[in-house]
Amino acid sequence: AKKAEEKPFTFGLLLVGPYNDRGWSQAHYDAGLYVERKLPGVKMIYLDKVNPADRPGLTLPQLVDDLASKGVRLIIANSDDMKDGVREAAKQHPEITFIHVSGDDVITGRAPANLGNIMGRMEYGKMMAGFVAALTTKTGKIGYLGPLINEETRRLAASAYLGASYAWQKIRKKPLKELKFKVSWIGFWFNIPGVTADPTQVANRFYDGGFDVVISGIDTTEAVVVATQKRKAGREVWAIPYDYKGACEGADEVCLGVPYFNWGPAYLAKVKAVKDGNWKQGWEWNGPDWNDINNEDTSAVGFFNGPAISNEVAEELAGFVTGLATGEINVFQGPIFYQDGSPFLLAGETATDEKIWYMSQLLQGMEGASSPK
Amino acid sequence: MLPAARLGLSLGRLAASLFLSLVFTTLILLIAGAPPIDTFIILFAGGLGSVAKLAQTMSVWIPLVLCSSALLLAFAPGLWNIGIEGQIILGAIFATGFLRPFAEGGSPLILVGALLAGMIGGSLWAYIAGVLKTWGRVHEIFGGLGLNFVALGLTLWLIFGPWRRPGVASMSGTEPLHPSLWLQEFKGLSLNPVSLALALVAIGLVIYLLRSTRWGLSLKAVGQNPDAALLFGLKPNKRILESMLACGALAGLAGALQVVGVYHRLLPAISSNYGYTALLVTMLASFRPQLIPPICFFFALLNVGSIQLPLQLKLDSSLSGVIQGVLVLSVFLVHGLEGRFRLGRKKE
Amino acid sequence: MHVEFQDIHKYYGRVRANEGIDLTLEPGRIYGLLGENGAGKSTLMRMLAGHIEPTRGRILFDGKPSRGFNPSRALALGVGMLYQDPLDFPALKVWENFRLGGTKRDRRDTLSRLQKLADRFHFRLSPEEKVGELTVGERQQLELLRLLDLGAKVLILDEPTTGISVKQKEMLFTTMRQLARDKGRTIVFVTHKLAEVEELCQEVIVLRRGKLTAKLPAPFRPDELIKLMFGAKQEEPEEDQHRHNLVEENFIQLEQVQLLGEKYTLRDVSLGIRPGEILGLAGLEGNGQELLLRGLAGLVRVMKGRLIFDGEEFQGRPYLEFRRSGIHFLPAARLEHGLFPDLSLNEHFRLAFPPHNGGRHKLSPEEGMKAFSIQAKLSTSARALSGGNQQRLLLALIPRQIRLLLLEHPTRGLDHGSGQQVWSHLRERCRQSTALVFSSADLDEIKDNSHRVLIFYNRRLIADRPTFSISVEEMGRLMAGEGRAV
Amino acid sequence: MDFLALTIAGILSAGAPLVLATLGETLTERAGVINLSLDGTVLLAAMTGFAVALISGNPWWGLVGSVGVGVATASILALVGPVLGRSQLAVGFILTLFCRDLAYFLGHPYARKFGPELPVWSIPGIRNLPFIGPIIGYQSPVVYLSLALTFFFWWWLFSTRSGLELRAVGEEPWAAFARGIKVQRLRIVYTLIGGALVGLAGGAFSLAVKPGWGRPQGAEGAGWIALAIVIFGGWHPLRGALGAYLFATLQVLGIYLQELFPGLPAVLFQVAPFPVMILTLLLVNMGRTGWFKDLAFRYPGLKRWLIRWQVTAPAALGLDFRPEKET
Ligand SMILES: Nc1ncnc2c1ncn2[C@@H]1O[C@H](COP(=O)(O)OP(=O)(O)OP(=O)(O)O)[C@@H](O)[C@H]1O
Ligand SMILES: Nc1ncnc2c1ncn2[C@@H]1O[C@H](COP(=O)(O)OP(=O)(O)OP(=O)(O)O)[C@@H](O)[C@H]1O
Ligand SMILES: [Mg+2]
Ligand SMILES: [Mg+2]
Repeated sequence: AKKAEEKPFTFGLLLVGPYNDRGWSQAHYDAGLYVERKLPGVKMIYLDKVNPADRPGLTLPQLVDDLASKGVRLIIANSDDMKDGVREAAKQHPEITFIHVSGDDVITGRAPANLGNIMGRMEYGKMMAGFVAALTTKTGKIGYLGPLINEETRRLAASAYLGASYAWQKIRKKPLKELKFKVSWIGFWFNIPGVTADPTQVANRFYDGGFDVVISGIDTTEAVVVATQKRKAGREVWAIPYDYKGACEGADEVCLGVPYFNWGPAYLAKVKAVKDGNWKQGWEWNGPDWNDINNEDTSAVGFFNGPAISNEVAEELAGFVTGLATGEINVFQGPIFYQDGSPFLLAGETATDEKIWYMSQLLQGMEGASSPK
Repeated sequence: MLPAARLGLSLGRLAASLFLSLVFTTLILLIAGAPPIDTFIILFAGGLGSVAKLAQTMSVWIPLVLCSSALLLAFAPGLWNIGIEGQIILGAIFATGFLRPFAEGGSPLILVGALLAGMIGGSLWAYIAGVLKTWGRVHEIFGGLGLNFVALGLTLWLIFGPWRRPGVASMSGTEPLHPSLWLQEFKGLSLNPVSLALALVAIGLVIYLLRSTRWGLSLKAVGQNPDAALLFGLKPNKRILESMLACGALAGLAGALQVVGVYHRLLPAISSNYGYTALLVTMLASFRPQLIPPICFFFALLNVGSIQLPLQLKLDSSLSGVIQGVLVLSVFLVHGLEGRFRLGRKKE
Repeated sequence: MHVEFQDIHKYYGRVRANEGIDLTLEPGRIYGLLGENGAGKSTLMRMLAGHIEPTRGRILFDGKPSRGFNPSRALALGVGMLYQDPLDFPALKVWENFRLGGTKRDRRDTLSRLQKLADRFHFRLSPEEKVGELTVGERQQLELLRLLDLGAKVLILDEPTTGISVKQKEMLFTTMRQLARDKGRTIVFVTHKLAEVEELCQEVIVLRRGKLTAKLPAPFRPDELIKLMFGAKQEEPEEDQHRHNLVEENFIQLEQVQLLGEKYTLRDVSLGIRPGEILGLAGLEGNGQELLLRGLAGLVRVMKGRLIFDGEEFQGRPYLEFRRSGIHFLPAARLEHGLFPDLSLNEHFRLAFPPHNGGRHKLSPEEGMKAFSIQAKLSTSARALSGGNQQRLLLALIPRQIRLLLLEHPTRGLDHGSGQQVWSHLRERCRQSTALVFSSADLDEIKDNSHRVLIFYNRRLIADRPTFSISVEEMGRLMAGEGRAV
Repeated sequence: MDFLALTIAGILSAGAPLVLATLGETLTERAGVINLSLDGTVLLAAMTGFAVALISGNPWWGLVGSVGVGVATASILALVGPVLGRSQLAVGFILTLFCRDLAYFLGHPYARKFGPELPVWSIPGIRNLPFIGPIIGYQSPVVYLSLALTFFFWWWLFSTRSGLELRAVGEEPWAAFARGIKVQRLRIVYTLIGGALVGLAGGAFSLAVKPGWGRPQGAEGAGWIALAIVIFGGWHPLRGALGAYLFATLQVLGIYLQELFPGLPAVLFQVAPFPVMILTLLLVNMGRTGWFKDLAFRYPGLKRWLIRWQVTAPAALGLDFRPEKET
């Protein structure tokens, strides 16, 4: 232990995508930089594109061995896909603390003692995205560009829908059946030619079919890119990207805003805890700082207003955020039904974290598949 | 030509090719703004630096050798079996399918069945490409390539559909196999002796088949001249199908070993592009079996070493593929220039 | 134009196609170039046309040497050549062929020019047809028109009369004379046929085994020319075949057979073959003899009719069954279709004689090499063999007990001696009652070696005659579609 | 109606890079050279196009860069293949893998960056027409280019003298040589021109159809499809372009069908173009097989129906040509 203190504290970051993907992975990478900035002397070693498609032949435990040999004391892995690998590696390296982002091993009790989970409550961000979309749309048709189907993606799509239906009914005072909300899953977090549906084509299909706002649930920016092209061809359309604060860049005409993750505060806390030796295993689901959802030092989730958002909508959004903050507004309030008509929340019931986390279907009123075929 | 002179010539060729590829690679590195010498050091240390890394390199060497041996069989009758990727995948699918009923584990003997199932899967896929070629005149490049995508689609459908893990469905693949169905590794190393032995047997077997059996000879004859082979009664179509079956079986074995020996589950990227890399290997070896093991080792080294590039230099690890490509291109260039030079000299 | 060959040598490996040729061609004259098959006529002319380069020596045009000579330079200088084997574009249309490499014109002018020229010679060519669908003769006609259109100062015609009718030949000769006399063109007319040379040429050049043996002005003495072409009197072919006793019954019978080939169909062939019999197939390329050989070998489908072998119907059976029954086929393009270029002789023997049939074919590779006097080592690759050795290898690879041997151009590309050797081997096999069917472009070879002649025209078998009852001239007429079959 | 028009517009746009690549390869193969490197070249050209556009701030320079990459790759192929006489297939395949990896390696710093894009052109007079307007009224320049080039090369190949020479070289190089045509030079020139078009296809991807660079870009696999379309198109520019649009339709349709048949595995529709590729190749090649000939003999109707699909490759495709061989 003494020896370790002499060396600078290093932590490892395993990113599923490229560190500069302007999406999920870059948000994590930036958080790593944030920690380095806040804690001088702490060093990050990151390894990006940690997925079998990009790193053929290499398994996660092998990469962890590699990081271990460089003396890291904490490893943060940022993908759902790494669940088994992280667990296996954690068992092999009890001397290292592991944080698996988006995982649930701690809840399910499968996690060894040196493995914790964190996640951000993106549900709020998605609600805001849906809210803005519903207030902006002129055709009443909102498209949701979904990645693959799992609990996380279902609950995020559902949150967007609930935000949209709130805006539609409460602000625009229109009947819910006039709002069309359709989810198209491409099959993965980003396009893999010949394997996933091409997100460019899916976005095109939305816009050509009269959907004028597309909310992106995938890691890449096809939705804003296609929207910009449609704008240039004289069409009035918008898009809402995902994950990363800077995702609106270059899409001034169409970007309504972006719900994003801000991992910095959580990372900082974990690094400090491990460094000081007082880390405790836990499953954390961090929400926004309701005082200022865009506060870099405190808020885990934010919504950045895009250049294309109108002032009225921005104002309404501010009100919505306040409502969420005070608890006046809770869109997860019954009665809410699953797509097949079975109840998700009974009348008057509010959802528990666990109920939201393990959402098993899309909601009634949303179009699109609830489970993969 | 005297053996010594011939050896000298091939060494000269090798040196020229290596030099050329070094120049090209350095150029590319400079374009990318990377320090060439450090890059090379990191690349090699990354694959050789320690026993663990060497073991990792060997674990990549195994599927490469299997696939390259497989390709030697396909190249003998002149087949461009690009479909080998799909054949690896089918091997993995069949092996996984075979092991699914044993979720609670079982005796290691079951693994024999899984490996055989993998070989059958690979053969099946190769056979389809072969039939398309012999009975439909669809060139094996296109037949094979199309089947590669279909195989990948099949894997994804299985992973996200019927074989999905309870709760999650993701690129991380199917539920891991029961640990009793994992091939035992050398202690503390990611390398297992069974796979290693099988790879050695495979290359040995292929050398024997091609050098010493009439079957191997007739494959070569079909490749040299299908018309004459027909006249000789060698049944070219049947030979083509046989060679595809054999090639597919070895590729399928490689796929099955990836499942039971490396990943312990079915993944979308289970083939790791080893099939394509093996195509480069065989071309670099000019289809000479004895060169396969060393070239595979070098390529595996690059693959494993390149993992260090993003870690230490923020470079993309596709550099390994770039170097492999440059190397093969250089060899072709040197051979071509040499041929040209000789022709020119003859004319004088 | 004044053309001078200086010490021209052309070697193909060790084949000396041309050796030390010195020759001058004057404008306004028609030269006949004579020589037996393989004497080097085409080779010499192809060098003049820039198509190939001499190994040594040079060609002067109006006293100026031409460096880096190639067809486009030759065309620019005004050398045009009609190649012996049509060198054109089967996949392209007639008018496109005419246009290629010719004068720059638009489509309409091209068509009308083609029409005018064709009318002059009474050639019937439809401009929109694909050249691949024409007969060899028609293709030569087209080439000829193209060359005339080019207005070449030196016009080389390599055996132009093989595919045209007698009347058309007369027209052609008239034009040649005109061109030479009125326009001062140099014309080189390559042929084996003495009569044509006598009719047309003012001077004759004779090649023999690659060397220039004579350059004589008209009038010519035929017996002298023959001596110059063939050297000392040719040894007479063994005359035994006419006396050969063919008492046995037909063992192969074709009844109204229709064969479907890659490019065309051969219809209504009826035929019987007896053991020990030698059948020569004559016909211009593409008229059916190739299909018959392959049909008999089981390589081409019999679509209609019956093919009876030893009393059994064989149509529709796979090739291997034909082969097992003792039918063996050797293609003309030996290296392209018959051998494995990079495999060694030993490997060829291993492939041809599977060990499990050991009892039947006892010949070891070493014995085979000796029996057929193949001059090479067992480890030599087939590619490195000379033409003669390749043919001898193919013969050595034929199993011993063979009932029917099918040969395509058995001596093509062989020198005289090798050809004789091949034939003495083949005749020996026939004496052991193997039947033999062969095709050849050399009518003399057919006349000299076969018992019966089958003649093909227009994708039909039009004549089946005992050899003694037909002359070479008559064969030629029948092949060209003139005269009635009997 | 509008939706249909917009969908057709989408197909024209999605098909544009495929059309360009198909045209390029058609020219190259017409000259007797197979450039198998398409899939990699398209990617490397896409990356370079995007990077150049980003650095220069001008998408047109990017397009120039893409064309440059296409020409560069083609010249390696021409050097090692036709000039030095090594196997064209082998070199092409190596280049495929090499260019792909090089694109990912050198493109690393530009991945997922926001960069310039080609403008959308709107054509006065057309853009306001009903139905036609939405289809070709507003399109990227590469779409107009792909349409124009299709018709241009069709005319050029079959109605001009140089087009005739190109076909001649791919059919019978020796005969062409005998007529004074510079065979080797034409082969190289058309390999390079073909490469330029393939490069253009890459640029069309990264600067217009799927703007941006990343791994994957989204252009992966397109080169292979284009190679197959060349065969399907019988080495004919119009038929090739038609094939390209058919495949684009298939891709677009896949997304509709996926929604229409939610019961079927989604991945089926993504993979579908590849089996369709195999089937079309089967359709156009089957006519040369023995069993098919038997069948056609028995059922002449079948033959008549299928005969129009049959294609023949340029006779000298992939063969080595060198005058020196004769000496
Ligand atoms: N491509 C080659 N590579 C190696 N050796 C060759 C090659 N071509 C020819 N040879 C050698 O040259 C020898 C003579 O060849 P050539 O064709 O000149 O023989 P030839 O005198 O015409 O005999 P034949 O009468 O049998 O045709 C061959 O037997 C072979 O040993
Ligand atoms: N490309 C070639 N490669 C090898 N040998 C060749 C080639 N072309 C010609 N020869 C050989 O050169 C010799 C002369 O051939 P050439 O074609 O000039 O004869 P020819 O007098 O025109 O005969 P024919 O009357 O049969 O046309 C022959 O032995 C032939 O086999
Ligand atoms: Mg000749
Ligand atoms: Mg010879």
